[in-house]
Amino acid sequence: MPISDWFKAREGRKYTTTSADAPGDLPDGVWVKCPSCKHTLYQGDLDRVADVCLHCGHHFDIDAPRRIELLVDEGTFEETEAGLTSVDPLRFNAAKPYTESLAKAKAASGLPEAIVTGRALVGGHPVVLGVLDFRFIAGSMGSAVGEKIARAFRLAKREDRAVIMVTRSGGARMQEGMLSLMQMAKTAAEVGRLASAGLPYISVLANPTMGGVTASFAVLADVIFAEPGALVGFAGQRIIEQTIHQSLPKNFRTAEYFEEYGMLDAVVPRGELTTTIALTLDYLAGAGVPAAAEGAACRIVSAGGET
Amino acid sequence: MPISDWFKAREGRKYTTTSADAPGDLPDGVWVKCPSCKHTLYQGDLDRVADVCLHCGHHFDIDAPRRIELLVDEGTFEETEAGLTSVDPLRFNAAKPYTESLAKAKAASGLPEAIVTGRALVGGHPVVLGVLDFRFIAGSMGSAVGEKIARAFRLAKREDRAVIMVTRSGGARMQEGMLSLMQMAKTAAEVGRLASAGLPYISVLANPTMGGVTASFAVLADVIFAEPGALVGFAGQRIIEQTIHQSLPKNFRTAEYFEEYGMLDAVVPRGELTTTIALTLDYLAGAGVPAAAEGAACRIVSAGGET
Amino acid sequence: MARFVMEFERPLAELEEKLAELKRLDIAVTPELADEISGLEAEIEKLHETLYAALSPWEKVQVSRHPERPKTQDYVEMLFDDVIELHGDRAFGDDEAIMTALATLDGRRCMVIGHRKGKNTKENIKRNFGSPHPEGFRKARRAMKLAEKFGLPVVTFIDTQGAFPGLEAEQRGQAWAIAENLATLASLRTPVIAVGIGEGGSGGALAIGFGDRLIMLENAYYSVITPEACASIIFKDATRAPEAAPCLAMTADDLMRLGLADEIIREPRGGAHRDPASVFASVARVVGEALGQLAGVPLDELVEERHRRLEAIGVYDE
Amino acid sequence: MARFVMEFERPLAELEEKLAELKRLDIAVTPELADEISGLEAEIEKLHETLYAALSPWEKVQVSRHPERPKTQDYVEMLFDDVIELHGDRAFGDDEAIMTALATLDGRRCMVIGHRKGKNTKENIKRNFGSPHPEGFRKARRAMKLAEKFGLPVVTFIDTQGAFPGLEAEQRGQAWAIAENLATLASLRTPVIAVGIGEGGSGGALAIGFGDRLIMLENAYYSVITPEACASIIFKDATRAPEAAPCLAMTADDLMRLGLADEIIREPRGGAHRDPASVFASVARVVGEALGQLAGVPLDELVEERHRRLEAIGVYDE
Ligand SMILES: [Zn+2]
Ligand SMILES: [Zn+2]
Repeated sequence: MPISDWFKAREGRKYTTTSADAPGDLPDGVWVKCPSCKHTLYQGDLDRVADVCLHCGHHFDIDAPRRIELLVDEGTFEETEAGLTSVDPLRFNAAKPYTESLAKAKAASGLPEAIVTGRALVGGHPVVLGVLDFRFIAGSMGSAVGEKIARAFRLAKREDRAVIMVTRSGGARMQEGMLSLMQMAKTAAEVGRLASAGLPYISVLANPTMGGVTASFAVLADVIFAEPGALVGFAGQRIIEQTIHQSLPKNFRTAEYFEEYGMLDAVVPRGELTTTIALTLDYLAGAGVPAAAEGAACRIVSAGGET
Repeated sequence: MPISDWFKAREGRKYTTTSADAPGDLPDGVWVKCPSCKHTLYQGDLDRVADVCLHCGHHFDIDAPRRIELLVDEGTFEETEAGLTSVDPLRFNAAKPYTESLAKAKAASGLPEAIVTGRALVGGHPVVLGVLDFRFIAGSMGSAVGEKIARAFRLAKREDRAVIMVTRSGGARMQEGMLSLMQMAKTAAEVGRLASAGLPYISVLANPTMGGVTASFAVLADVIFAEPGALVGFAGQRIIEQTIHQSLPKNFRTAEYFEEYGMLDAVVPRGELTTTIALTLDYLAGAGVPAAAEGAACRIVSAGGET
Repeated sequence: MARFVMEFERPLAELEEKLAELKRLDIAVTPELADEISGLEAEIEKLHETLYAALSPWEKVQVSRHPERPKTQDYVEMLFDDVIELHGDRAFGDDEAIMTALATLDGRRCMVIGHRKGKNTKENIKRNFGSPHPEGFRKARRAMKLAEKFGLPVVTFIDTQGAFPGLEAEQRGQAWAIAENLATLASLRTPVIAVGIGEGGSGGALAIGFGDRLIMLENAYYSVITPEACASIIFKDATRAPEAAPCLAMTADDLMRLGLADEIIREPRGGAHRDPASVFASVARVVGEALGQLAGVPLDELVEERHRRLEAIGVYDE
Repeated sequence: MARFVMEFERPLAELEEKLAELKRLDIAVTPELADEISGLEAEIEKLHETLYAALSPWEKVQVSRHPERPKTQDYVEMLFDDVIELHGDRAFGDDEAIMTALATLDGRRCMVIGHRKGKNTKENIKRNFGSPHPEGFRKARRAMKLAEKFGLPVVTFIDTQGAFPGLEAEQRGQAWAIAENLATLASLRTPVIAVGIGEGGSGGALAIGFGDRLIMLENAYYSVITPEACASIIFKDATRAPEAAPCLAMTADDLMRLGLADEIIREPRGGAHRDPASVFASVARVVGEALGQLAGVPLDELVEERHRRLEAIGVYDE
């Protein structure tokens, strides 16, 4: 389904409750339960507050179309490379054939691939936006995702646009083997080329951003934002535990943790994300500095005026 | 005394013993006692092994002229800016007038300033060499030292030479106040300009290299070597102890310590320093790569030959 | 909250206290008491005048360290709009002793970099009293490079006793981090305006503390070494700092005389903390003018001129 | 010292042991014994042939991990002259899991960067079994930038199970360090030749593992994920790695088939450790030729071509 259809379809969509103990006797509308504070929330309310729990601030995971809706100036999104999808170059078949995983992912997400890319305006700034969708094989990066990212960067370079990437991913897509691993190098190369052209790149690390996606284009942005509570990292949690034989700190590798350890520019609540990105673009896309005045002479100024 | 005179004077020089318990009944020649292993050494032997203790490897502190003698291709050193010396811009007089310190330093070292700079060949490579002399107000950097360093870098840039700096210093020279502090920025700027010209810069951190000298040109080199056991750092040892209220590890801030903590390229024994620098210059000054052959085709090579 | 009294203000504070005591007396005002009060008032006024008229270097150091003196974060909050604070060095940590932020002064988009002291003990512990570790300098450097890439002028606020002299700071390359910043600042292809707002302690100050302009608040100091450290070296006694201070040529006036500062912003009598609003207004105006002068200067020329500034620093004989 | 026996060699090792036992028997050789011996010898020879003739991917993984397999430091020592090892990232530490060195191959000045495993337990602990921390990747990056500045071609040796999956490694930005290297390598303005000599585990391998040429030893592997980790994800059972290995297209031959490798260097039967000298000679020759081909290519062209190589990677539908 092209993204434009999706937006139409969305208008009539209904969420079903995510847990069995949702109040059943309430009037029309649907309800969800916050996994963090266990409050029951009306979906209509969540829609108005960018899917953030009104009670505890928990950020619900959201899919690519919803993210786009929240980020871009209304009606400005034009999808690009919508027809680009994965194939099965290795005829991968361990436990489950890759083709089957792909078919399921397409059905579950209604998307042709794990990333949606397109032109848009954000706060009036022309951008190319890419958003990974976790429902599609855990937002993993194979050849198609890598190629769509590469093309997004090249498009931005061609059309003098900033790039915004919102990541939610388990990492490189195992089922395409080395072709997936090399997408890390390929996307990193494109970040470098955009940078050489002096165009801004902002990334948003959403929950979760892991492995080969973190370790390539996601963290190479000029400014990195992350959503509260988002899990971010390279190695898998279980592998780390097995390696170091100790339990990990409670907030290990959350967005807040990495802000403290200097890896991010800021953790930004979803409700402020769009305006923060738009403002950042105002800075990075050049705000038009007034022309130079005459040369300065040394002089002394007092708090009350010149002396 | 110009450095050339110094080399002449040196031929007739005699060292006196540094401790009272040197054997007095030995034949002609002078003896020194190793401060590390307490062995008594014949100065003639020390001369042949670059002033390194034959018994324990202790590196004796050496002055600028001796360092130059050890480093450059024989007879190639031409001093530059020999007439550039310090004045007393602040009329500094706390505890002791700066002018007095300067006069004493000149008398003690026989040098007009705390650094000797000049053109030379090292392993056949044209370089500009700068060597700080600790005897001159602890090798501290004031306006004159900063200016001589800046000119050394500019000379190298003009004449397409590499730069080698050998540092032994307590840091910025207090007695010239902010003028000294600003030499840090001034010398760092010159390192940057040499780098833009693609010319190599090698530094050698000798014992000790501290404060504003470490935190400016000394550690901005393309390749940083250090002598075994050399003390290197920014803050004074006593200030650190007072600040953190704990005693410091035994090898704290030695060359070996900073090699382990990733701050240096290598700790190089003095006896290997000249050849190591010459070889490094061979790499950095361009070794003449053969011209390109035809394009490669994919092919498979076996251990025994092509297949 | 009682006003913090600096050492040199103590005689004045004592008189003021005595006056307050007299005025609190719940008795009829006798002519003798009225005389005493007006005498005290006159004495206070006179002392006020002489005490603050020409502060000595050591007194200025005290003013520069006054706990209520406006700090980097106050300037950011009061002068700038649209602030986005940026965190971290992307390699080791986010040093809160340094603040980096995208910020807008009177419509001009800038990158602000400053030492950040705390306003109370708790904040000061978090921010290490404004003394950065290497990751703080590297955080600043990242901000510089970002500013350069996108043509944002850099405004720095200098206010530190110095780089932190600790074991881990040395281990992680305090000298290396400072040196990298010096080289970066010296050749940064965007305007750099440095403002001394309080303490300017040695290499830790310099690491974000020079550029195309150096603007000094009247009572800010900037020194190769703190007076205490200097005294402890030359007199073997840190308490003799008041004697060392005048030798170091570290006041704003000294820096003007030496040709190192471009402009001094006069403070209200007694120090910036007595009337922060007027200081904010002056800083906004002076920095704004400097930004205006430097905007549009071709970058090659800008950097060439900054190099010439540096080249010219130093007094020697040849 | 007994030769290390890989899992798949066990049947052969058992026969060889039995043969050795028979030969050790201190009795007169009866015709029956002689027959048994020659029968065993024939069996061994046959098994030898079939066993090593076409190693499965999982068997190759075992060969690539053989403790006696030549390592980065062996190649540096045996192939290169005038070696100057460079240490450290100039920010945090000197990670011994990465080796960086100025080194000369047949008169050509190069920068060598390689993962460095140990040759024994003690060395392996020091070098963390060749699994770098972020400071290791940053050390490599410093070497890349130095090479670029002075026009030295870069030769990398890939041999790691992967970036170290530890708490501190993550804390100090493992992903960030790897990503920086990828961007740096992709646009480095000097030739880059990557040689897969053993294990090529995921992002930790890639961080120094691509460039203008990718040369693979026959039994080296290079994979998006180790077969064990893959098996533990898809089968919930790491011991099923032998089943996962062939799915991942990770052998040198696979990489040639996928157009990712440029050249395969055949190893002696049984693996490089059986005759290191011949492998050193081949690697020297192939790397030397690649250096020759790339030397003198204008840098714009070189980087453009490297970008084209990367752009071309991937199979998809549109
Ligand atoms: Zn909640
Ligand atoms: Zn000794």
